Amino acid sequence: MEKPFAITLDVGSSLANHTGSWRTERPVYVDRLPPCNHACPAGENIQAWLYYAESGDYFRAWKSLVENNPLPAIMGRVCYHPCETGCNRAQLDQPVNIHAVERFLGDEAIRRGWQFSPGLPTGKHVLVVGSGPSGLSAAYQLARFGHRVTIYEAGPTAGGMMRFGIPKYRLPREVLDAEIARITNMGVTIRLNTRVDDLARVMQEEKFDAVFLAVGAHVAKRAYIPAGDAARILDALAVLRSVDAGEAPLLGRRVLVYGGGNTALDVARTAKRLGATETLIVYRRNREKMPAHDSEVQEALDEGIQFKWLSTIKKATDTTFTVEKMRLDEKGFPQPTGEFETIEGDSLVLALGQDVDLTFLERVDKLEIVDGVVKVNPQMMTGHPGVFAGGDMVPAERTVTVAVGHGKKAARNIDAFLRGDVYAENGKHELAAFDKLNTWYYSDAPLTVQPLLDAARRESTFDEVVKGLDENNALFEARRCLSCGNCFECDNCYGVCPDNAVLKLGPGKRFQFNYDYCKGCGMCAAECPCGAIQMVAETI
Amino acid sequence: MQIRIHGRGGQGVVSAAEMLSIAAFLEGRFAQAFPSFGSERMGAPVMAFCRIDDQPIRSREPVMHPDALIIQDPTLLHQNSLFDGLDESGYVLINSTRDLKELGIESAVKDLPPGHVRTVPATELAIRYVGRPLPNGTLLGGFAAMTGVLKLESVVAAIRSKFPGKIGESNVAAAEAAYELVAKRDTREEVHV
Amino acid sequence: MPFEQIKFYQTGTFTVGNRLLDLSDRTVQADITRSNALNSGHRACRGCGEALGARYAVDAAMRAANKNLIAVNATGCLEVFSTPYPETSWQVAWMHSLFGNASAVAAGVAAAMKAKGRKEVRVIAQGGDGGTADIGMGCLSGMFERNDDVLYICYDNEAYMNTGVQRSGTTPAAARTATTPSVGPEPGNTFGQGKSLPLIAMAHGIPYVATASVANLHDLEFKVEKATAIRGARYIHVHVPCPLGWGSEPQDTIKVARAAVESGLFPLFEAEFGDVTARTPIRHPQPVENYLKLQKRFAHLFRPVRDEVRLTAIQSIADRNIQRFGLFQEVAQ
Amino acid sequence: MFKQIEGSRAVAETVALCRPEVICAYPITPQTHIVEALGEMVKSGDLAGCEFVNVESEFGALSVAIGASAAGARTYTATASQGLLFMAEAVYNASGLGLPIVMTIGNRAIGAPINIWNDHSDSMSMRDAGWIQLFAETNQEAADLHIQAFRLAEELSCPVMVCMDGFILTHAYDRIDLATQEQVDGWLPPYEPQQVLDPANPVSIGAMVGPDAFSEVRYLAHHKQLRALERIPVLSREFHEAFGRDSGGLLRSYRTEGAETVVVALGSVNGTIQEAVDELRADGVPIGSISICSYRPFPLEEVQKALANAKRIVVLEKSLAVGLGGMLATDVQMAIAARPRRVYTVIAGLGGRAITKTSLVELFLKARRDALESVTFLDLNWDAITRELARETAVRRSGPIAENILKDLGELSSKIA
Repeated sequence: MEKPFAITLDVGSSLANHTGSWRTERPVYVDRLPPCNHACPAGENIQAWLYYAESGDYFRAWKSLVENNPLPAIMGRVCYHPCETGCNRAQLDQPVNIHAVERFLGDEAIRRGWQFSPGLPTGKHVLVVGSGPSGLSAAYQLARFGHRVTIYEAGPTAGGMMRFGIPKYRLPREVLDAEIARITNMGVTIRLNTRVDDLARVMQEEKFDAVFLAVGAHVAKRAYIPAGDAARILDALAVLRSVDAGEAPLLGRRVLVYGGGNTALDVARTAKRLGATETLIVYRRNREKMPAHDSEVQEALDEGIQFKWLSTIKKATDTTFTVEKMRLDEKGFPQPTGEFETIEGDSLVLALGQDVDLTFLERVDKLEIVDGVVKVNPQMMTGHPGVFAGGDMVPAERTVTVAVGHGKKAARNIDAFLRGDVYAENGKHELAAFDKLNTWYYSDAPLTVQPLLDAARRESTFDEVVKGLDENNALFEARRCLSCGNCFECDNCYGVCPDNAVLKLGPGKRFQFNYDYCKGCGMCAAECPCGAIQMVAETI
Repeated sequence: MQIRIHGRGGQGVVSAAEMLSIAAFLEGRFAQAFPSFGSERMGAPVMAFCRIDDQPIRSREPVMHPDALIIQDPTLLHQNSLFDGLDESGYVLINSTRDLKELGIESAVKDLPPGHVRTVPATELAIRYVGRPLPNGTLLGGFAAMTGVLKLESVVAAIRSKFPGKIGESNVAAAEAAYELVAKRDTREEVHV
Repeated sequence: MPFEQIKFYQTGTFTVGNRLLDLSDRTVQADITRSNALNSGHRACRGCGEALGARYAVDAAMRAANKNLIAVNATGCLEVFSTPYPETSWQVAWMHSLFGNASAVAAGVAAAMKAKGRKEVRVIAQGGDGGTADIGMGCLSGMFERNDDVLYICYDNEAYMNTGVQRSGTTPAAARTATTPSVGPEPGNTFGQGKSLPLIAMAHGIPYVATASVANLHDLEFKVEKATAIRGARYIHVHVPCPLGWGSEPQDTIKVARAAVESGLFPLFEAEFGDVTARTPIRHPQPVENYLKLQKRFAHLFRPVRDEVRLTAIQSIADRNIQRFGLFQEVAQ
Repeated sequence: MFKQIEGSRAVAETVALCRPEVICAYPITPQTHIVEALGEMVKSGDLAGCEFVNVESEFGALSVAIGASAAGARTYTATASQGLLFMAEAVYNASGLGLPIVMTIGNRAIGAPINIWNDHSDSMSMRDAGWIQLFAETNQEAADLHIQAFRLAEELSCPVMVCMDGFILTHAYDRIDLATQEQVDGWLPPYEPQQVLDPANPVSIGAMVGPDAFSEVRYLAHHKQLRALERIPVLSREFHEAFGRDSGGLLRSYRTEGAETVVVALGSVNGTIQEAVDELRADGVPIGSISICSYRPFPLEEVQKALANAKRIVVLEKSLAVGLGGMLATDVQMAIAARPRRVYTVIAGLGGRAITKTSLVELFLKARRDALESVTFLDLNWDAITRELARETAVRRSGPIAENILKDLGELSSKIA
């Protein structure tokens, strides 16, 4: 039709009018650092693997997870999950049950037999001393770089503290074995019963290009307690180790445990399972000051473990123990009160922490020892070039998660060292704090609590106490993730732009701003649920 | 003296023209201010005009041959027709933190006399003094300094009469700051350097 | 709840799109091939709620009508910013006649389509609150009463924005406009004035009446698509904040609309043949102050001193809506 | 075939033959009978494929018509007087958008004082609205003009008003030769819109046009009317060939050969004028008359030709340009501007006052003696006026003029009695 002049117009002709010039601020897509990732000592990219998990793509989720941690099934069980403490969702209802999803992925991987593949061989050979979490983590990462890795393990089995320190009911051995096997399957050699007593010599004779030390801390701290000959006083690690070896140490009916760390709880709960009728944890400070994690204290209480707070053990006979009451001074330190009482008991287990056995390092020059641990630089390298260290033997919190993080970090630095280079950490993004989110778009979805093994069965057996999530729950949990600071392609920006200035690039490709038309109103940023858009001022 | 002000809806282009005319009136001269009427929106390009003379002004045509251009928004610089009809000895005042080279308009203004083309970071100043990105009042200070057609006092008085109270005072402060900036001949802003 | 709660999906359940849902379950706005009925380059202000609401509504109608859509527009912002010669932003067959006659013109289009037996073509009329509630009231009522086959969509920004923010019949109590300035003993719009278009529409006993907001896209789309499928006269009243006229920040347009809904000041409901048949419950209740504080047009309620009396009065308006429409009831699963 | 029927009925049946697709109706005397008849035909099914919309106002009526026409339907409505004024905004809009709507005006006065009887004030008020305005002299022509109006409107994409005098024509029973469906179908092709609202081929109709293009749009509207000046005579000729009747055209001259005095008028009054002309011609008075059918566009050239030999011109108008005199007279003066002659404006028949042959003969003789005022009011009751004026000068609050005059007339008649 020949249209009447001016009054009748062809559709869409305003595309010629580039209203982008009206803008004083421009939106840009950003990736902010989710608090979970920020809080993870192993440096896991949690939000990333939850993203895959929530779409049911468990393999990619697992792949993404093991980028940073080769032991998800273990970690999902024993990690004290600082990620969940940091989780923004806690401010809506409860944090995402991250460790449970991690455990689900780990178990799924074991069930389906998913494996790791090593990198192209570099010809370099690295010695790892100790097959605990940090040793295994380092070995795995080094193998992915293509380096040949040999682990020297002093003990008869691999796993270090994960095996000797953590009871079965928290970490079933088949899970531990499966995840270690997956690492050896990629070509990592573990030489058991091989104690390194002179590192200098080993390095020289066996021509390793680099070394990672991760021997852990196995020497039990002692406390001087005057005791009669008949008094049974054992140390916690010994008890746990013998239980793991299938022996049943004689603890008697009434067991006292001395200490307030996780080991104290582990051994107390183990004693219960070995048949003790009364298990009493004696600790010199109160519950708030106790280093053990609250979840475990709670589980212990549920199992009928008793606690004696603000008490120190002064004297032991074969059936009695003298305890002094303490009080906390204003600094929170326990001070003696001079009041004493006597408790009946058949045995006392000391769980006062562990020291590192450093004798094998004596002849390594330039390697510094400070307060019983090995000093390392930010690259995890000791004073001796090419010798790195991590885990419980360096200054840090002593958890499996921290150890795995050390292993990864050390491996990256060892790899750089082997290339005559220094590993450069890529800068961290700005933190995706809660105030960056627009949470209206998330529906309320409270946490699904993992089913607990009923107390009755716990007391008598070493069955795993905390059960895993089934697939549905795991999916549900994964989908509770707010995807803080990272676009999850919800289409909000694409939808709410009054000027259609957002281009949708298709699944997995996210979006792009069309600055020809964007007037810079900022609605996309305001309505982005996860805070993945930032407004930046235009220069005038 | 004919002035054409270019800006965007919401930047106070029209009030700028009005304030110029008030300033001229306060100096006992004849002035006329009017907008280019339209149903334009916040952010859309708009124009306003001001005539200053010593006799009564009769013409009602839009300013076709300005003696001065005030560009409130540098994003308008590259729309063709912006410099249309500008007198070869005319003035151009641009609201920008950048210089002419960065703005890429050197060639467009190369024939104008030295010192007749200046940039002043009016939006920046406005945000600092007024707390809002409204460059109009601020620019008038710069205009007074650049052209000398109006005294700063009259511009200041005009701003006060248009915006009594706090906003007025903060605008005055911004205008005076702009005046200073332009008055001390920052060579960076010179045309022929 | 007028739109089905998406089951077993948390991450961004209420967002525009949802990568884990079937395309058919996502909103039109999530569709990479959406019609963009109102395309880029229009001259609406930054953060214009009406531009947003119009694209939401017309895109949804386009999907429901399988693109067989004709739109008639009343004079007003929407018309002026979308079709200044030589450019139009519309991707649909669109017509503008006058300020007060959009409903009648649409009725004419519908009559023509009926005469030509083109049943597949759906007709919508759209306008602002002025063109609908005030000057267009006569034609609108006629269109309703004749039950013409037209869906009328009113984008309510509560004043005459195109002419510079003057009071309309839907301007809320206490709101400052150019003709109800915030001066004198009773600043802003007088209490006890104004009208409810949805209730007036319902009084005609037409097949479908609904209220919607740019704050709840799923709800708005559901209603437009449902309405498009019905024959006869239908009316949808969409709440669209105007940053310029309300003195709100451009990026807050949806936030403001949401506060209106969740405070109860703008109830979301549906009515069929004159009776309320459904309401959209408030998910996260807010006090009216959250809404009022975002807008300079209500600033005089807080400065120089808090106007407790009128703040209470406004809160009670919201409470009455909540009670009247049962906006706190649980989401029916 | 011939029928003795009411003018409104004749128009209704003819409109029906034009196969309209949408008809909007709102009652106002004196056009009501037309839409009533059409409504009945649609309801009964005699007029198929047509939507009959009972609207809520004249503003609504033309608005519905605008929508229907823009959607490609042949559209018709009718109104009068206050109704036309109430739809004024839409009247301009329809022509501005170039929508070929055909609307009958049953010409009627405009209040206050309210008055339902005939004069031309209503259509005159819309003479510059961009519509084509055709004035019917007889009911036969009124009927025929509607057939031509649809064709003209649709050829040019321009709305057309067919103006017929209220009551005088609308309510008069006459002998009408009604066209047949075959004739109309053969002469009036189906509507092919120049622009249409079609989802398959979308456009935006009714854009806002600024200073940069508005004058051009307006000129094009004017140009459209100039094209109409060419098309109207052609269609009238073609209509004659097809229907065997003279109807329409720009204007018709009656016994103007050798006429020194020529009377110009619009609409039905021309019949009475021609009677007066015959009587005077019989007495050897050289007088003739011109009936203008196309008032908008105004046929300047043809009027100038038709008046070439006239010595004086009497323009008889059924409307008053208050404060000036005549509207038609002004246009006629423009037509003869090149060779000015004496033009007498006569305002007659306002609000339905009867125009009699006797008064006209008397008037024309006076004109021949050049004894007329340049603006003359036919058959004005000067007693009533002088008394009212006197009262106004005496008493400030003298009350409503109309009532006062009616009172006087009462006294007057009682005196007579």
